[in-house]
Amino acid sequence: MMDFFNDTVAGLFNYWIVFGLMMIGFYTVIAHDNLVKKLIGLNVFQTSVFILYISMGDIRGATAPILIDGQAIYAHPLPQVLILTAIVVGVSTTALGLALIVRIHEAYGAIEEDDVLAADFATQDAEDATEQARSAQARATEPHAPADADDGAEREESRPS
Amino acid sequence: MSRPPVNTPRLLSERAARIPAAALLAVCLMLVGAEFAYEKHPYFGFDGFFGFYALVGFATVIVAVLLARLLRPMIGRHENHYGEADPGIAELDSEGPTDE
Amino acid sequence: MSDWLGQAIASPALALFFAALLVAVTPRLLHGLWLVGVPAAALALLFALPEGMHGTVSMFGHELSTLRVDGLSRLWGAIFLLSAALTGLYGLNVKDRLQHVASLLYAGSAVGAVLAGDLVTLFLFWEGTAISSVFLIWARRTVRAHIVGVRYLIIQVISGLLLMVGTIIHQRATGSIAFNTLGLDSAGGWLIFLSFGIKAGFPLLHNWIQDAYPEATVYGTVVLSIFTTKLAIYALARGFAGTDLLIPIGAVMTIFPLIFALIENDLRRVLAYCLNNQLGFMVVAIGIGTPLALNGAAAHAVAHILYKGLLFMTMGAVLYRVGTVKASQLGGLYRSMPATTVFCIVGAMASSAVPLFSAFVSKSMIQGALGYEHMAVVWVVLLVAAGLGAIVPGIKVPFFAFFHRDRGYRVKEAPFNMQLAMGATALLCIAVGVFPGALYALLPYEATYNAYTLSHVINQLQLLAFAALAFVLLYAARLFPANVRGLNLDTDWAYRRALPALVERFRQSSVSLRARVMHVFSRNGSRAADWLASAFGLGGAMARTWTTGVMLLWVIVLLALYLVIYY
Amino acid sequence: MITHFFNQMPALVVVVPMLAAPLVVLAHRQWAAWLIFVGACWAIFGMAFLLFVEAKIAGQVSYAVGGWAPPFGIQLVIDPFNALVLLLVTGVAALTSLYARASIAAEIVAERGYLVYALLLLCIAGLVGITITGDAFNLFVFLEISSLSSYALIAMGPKRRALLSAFQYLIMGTVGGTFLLIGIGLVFMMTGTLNMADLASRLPPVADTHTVQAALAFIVVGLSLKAALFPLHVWLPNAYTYAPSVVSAFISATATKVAVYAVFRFVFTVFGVDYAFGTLPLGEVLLVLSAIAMIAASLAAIFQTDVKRLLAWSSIAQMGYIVAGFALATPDGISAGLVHLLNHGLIKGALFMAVGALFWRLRGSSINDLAGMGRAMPVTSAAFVVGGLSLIGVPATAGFISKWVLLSALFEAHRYLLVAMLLLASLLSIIYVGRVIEALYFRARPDDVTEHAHGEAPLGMQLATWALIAANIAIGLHATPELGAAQRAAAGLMGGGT
Repeated sequence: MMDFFNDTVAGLFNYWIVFGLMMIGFYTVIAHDNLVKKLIGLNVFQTSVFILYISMGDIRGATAPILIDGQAIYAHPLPQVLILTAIVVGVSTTALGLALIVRIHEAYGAIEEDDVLAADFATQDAEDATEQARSAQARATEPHAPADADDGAEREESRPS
Repeated sequence: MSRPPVNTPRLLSERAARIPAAALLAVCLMLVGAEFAYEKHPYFGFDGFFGFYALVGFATVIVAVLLARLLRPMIGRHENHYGEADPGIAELDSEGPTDE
Repeated sequence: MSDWLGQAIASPALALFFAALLVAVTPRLLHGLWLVGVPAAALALLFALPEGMHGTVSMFGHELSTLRVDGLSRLWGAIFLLSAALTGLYGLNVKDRLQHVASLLYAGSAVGAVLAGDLVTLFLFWEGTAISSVFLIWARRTVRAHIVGVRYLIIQVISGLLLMVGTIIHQRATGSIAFNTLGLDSAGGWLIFLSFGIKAGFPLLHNWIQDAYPEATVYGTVVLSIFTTKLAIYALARGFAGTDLLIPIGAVMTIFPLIFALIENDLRRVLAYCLNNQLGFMVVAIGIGTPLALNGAAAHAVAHILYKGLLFMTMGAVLYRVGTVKASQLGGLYRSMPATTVFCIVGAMASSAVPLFSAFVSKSMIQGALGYEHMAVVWVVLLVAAGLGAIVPGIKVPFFAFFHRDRGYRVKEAPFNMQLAMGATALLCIAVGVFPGALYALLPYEATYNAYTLSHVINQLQLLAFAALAFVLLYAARLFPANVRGLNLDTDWAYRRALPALVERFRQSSVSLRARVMHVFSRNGSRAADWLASAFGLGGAMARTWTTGVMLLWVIVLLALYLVIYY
Repeated sequence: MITHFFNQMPALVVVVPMLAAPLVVLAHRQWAAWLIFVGACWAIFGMAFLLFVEAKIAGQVSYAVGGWAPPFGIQLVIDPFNALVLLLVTGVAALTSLYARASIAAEIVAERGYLVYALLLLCIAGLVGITITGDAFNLFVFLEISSLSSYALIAMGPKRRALLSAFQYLIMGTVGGTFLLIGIGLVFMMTGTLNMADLASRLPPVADTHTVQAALAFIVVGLSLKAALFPLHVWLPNAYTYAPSVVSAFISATATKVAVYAVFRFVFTVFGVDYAFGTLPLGEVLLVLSAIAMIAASLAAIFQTDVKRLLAWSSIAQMGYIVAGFALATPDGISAGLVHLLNHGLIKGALFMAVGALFWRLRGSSINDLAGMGRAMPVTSAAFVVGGLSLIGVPATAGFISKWVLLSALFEAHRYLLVAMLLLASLLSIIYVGRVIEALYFRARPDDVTEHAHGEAPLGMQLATWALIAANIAIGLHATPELGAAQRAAAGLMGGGT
């Protein structure tokens, strides 16, 4: 029992944290309406992955991958390099997302996704209605009976009443 | 533009139409009469009987027309049945203008 | 590369495609040259080509033979090109470029299909006929024409897809894509058979003909009546000659459309039904499969294209001048359109197989072949059909359009070019009947036949005269079905009424399901409810933007799905 | 000098657009920005072509970035598979550059026009990078470069709805990217390498662990998001509909295609056919999803009133075709999927360009807006018709070739249900393409809009559209080279992956 605890819970505690953060982030993105909160959730989610990478590069008892006298064991440097890149990506995403939120706020006056979507739906419904009306009108004004204008008919109209 | 009255001569109902009808009857009789004048080459046997082709022609049309008359009430529908008729026709009731 | 170019360019089909291009870009003044001249030149080219396989092209891993010239394909190619020239003349007065382009592409595709030496080429042109011909219907530019066009196109494309799938299966089974006798031994053969059957108007698969042809333009219907169905007959003759199943199928085809034609009001639709019935004769002949029968099928195809084209031309002229071809509204037109009347009567007589007219020399070959093979029942069926054919279209069409009761239309005679085209076609109908030797000389197989024996002529005249007598008596007794406005149900009911109704019912039930789901979820107050509920609507679910949350939910679902499956 | 240039070409294909982007920003002026854009696009197209030829001759071109030998350094690899994708991306980019000027001038505020060029260049650099990189993590970086630039591009659309579409795409794309990152991290954890070829040789011993299985799941789901594979497609219709025309045209033709490429690069090259399709039932899942995509998305397309949205839905259906081909995991299937990947890029690019040209004239892209434009803009309308026919799969067009090889492959694999689905979907495509064609040619122009709706689009737009159409027809008429290349690629994937 203790072994199990040591191996699976305590021994892998950083992975549990990763897992927890991931779920928290994901939940935030899904559950929150506020676009800023969604973005924060996304950040948490990404951060969890950063920790995942850092954890895997870790070696018990090792130092940071810097040259220090007398220390032969150091953590795998590659994941850390990778995560530096990933952090850059994450920051860019956040910046872009925030910029978009600012513009959404300018355009809609709201940053709740529901409100923005509702506004979109209203526009969409209005557009759909317009389009349907236009289609209907086009259908109504179109020739139903063959006009045969393109056949160049020169009919002497003499249909019986 | 002169538009003659709508009820102009109808075949068989007027005298003028009887001439072609009579001519047709005469031709038919002649053709039956011709049966005696030539040698038949029947494929099967039953097609060599006297007046076989005449009978088939006559009976076919009678039977088919009667069949068609039976069929019409079953499959005949208003012109706008599928909702695709020209406007104007759509408003007509199912008893549109007919011949008779 | 260069040698296939040289050979493939010599294809009459390409000549017509090129003509279509010319029509599209040159001024209208020159259209006559392209519409009539190019098909005529292509006809000369066809006869200049030596027999054999030409135009080998390599295409996505298959060696295609785009040009097979032999007796069968040459005859079909010739009649297609001839009628392309005639219809070109008929349509000269049409100002609509689109129709000309479409008809030339259509004719070109049909000729290309006939000359195809392999199934892939056949399929390519087969699709070509479908796509190009639908524009002749849409070109009427009415709401109904558009709806009908879509229906027509879908059915045509289904035929194409069946051919494609059949070809793939056939190729996998036999390793060959050559278009020769296929037979019904394999799934591939059956699919191809079905594909041909749709275009040939087999019973229950026939309805697209009557649905679509009468809705096309004046010019379009004439063009349509020529190519698609006869191409299917060619394909059957090439791939399924001697297939017994074709005999009962064809026999049914000869009779039942005529019953519908008897009570149909739209005269172009009457002709479409009769077209279906004549296809039956050819299908029976192909089913017999003897040289005489196949020659009969080929000869009848030639004769049929000419007289049916002529009849559609005359009805087109009536529609063009009067504005309707509803029998219930027509009558007495012989005063205004005497020439058209004469042409219509010629077409009707040719169609009824009166001696000295074209169908007499071709239809009797089929009857004769049946007689020699001692197929008594089918023989009688075809005789009955021939007798009935004397009434519809033989009498019904000219009588109700031009004589009958004068409705007071005083219109101009058909335009000159139409008259010219009708006159030329009428002359050909008579020429084939009077000098059958020329036609017989072109027939693909070795079989001699003489239609003009005394007994045969008299028998035929008896049949027709008594059928006419029966009509006169029925008409006098007012038993002949009156021309009533309305439409008649056919198999199209299945997809115009039953299928939409079924869909509607499904939609309704899904809406109520949606309401129930909504109810359940709104009680639970779940956010996902809105999405789940709307997912059941047909249009609604897919059209709406989802919230990010719902989108991500799907990501989770999919990820979970993968993980569960993997573990 | 020349050989030196040739040696550096794999890197230059990525570096040129990436460096051109800041140049464009510095140049700032519309015409100068555009000239740089055109120059960069055509330069990389030329290089891509040379690389394609080189890869065909040599079988594979490898380049070690910075001189660090793989598996430690980043490796760029051009093999027959991605050479084709590279050609598609750079080719479409080159044509987009011709198209862009008039389109951007009409749809984007003049001061911001140069930014579109810069972003497009970054997007191109990202897509090219994804295509040719041989390093798993590097692929993630390029994916994010292309994604970030495309979020910004979509947000530049004229309507305000573009903003939310871009934001939603951002959330989805980032989640997708992060999933990919997780997946890569997991395989890295098990093998200690990021080089794809090296991964392929080191994975089999540890393949039975849950970690590797989870990695595959994360990578496939993450990239499927980018590829808009059903049911992860929901970001796509809005993104394509509200983006500027030139962006819709470019992204629709390339971005999802490259993502599909990346999925199958991982699946085939890294994990191996036997593992992904034999040990794990990835193929079954993908086939089911793609079958649903074909039908459901085609049905949705039928109900659309906006042509861009209609085309977007059709794209989702077509992604189903592509994935179905790959998921068969047979040589025929892979080459069919690859052929359709290329052809669909050409088709959709052409169609979106044609719609963009119509939009340029009409300021709208609803089907009603298009009524009667067949006469007003005959050249553009004709392009749409040919493109539409290709989309349906009419003979003598590229779409037909795709349909044919796909059906052949499905038959070979005895997937008859999928054959039926594919045929049904192609019937449905007739309906939605037919709706547009009907509006273009068989409906009259509404009376109220006649004043400004006449005359063709500018030459550059027409040229680009018709170049893609011409490619469609050329492939339709003479598909042997494309098929040959696809078969070589498929053979390479099947042989090299295991």
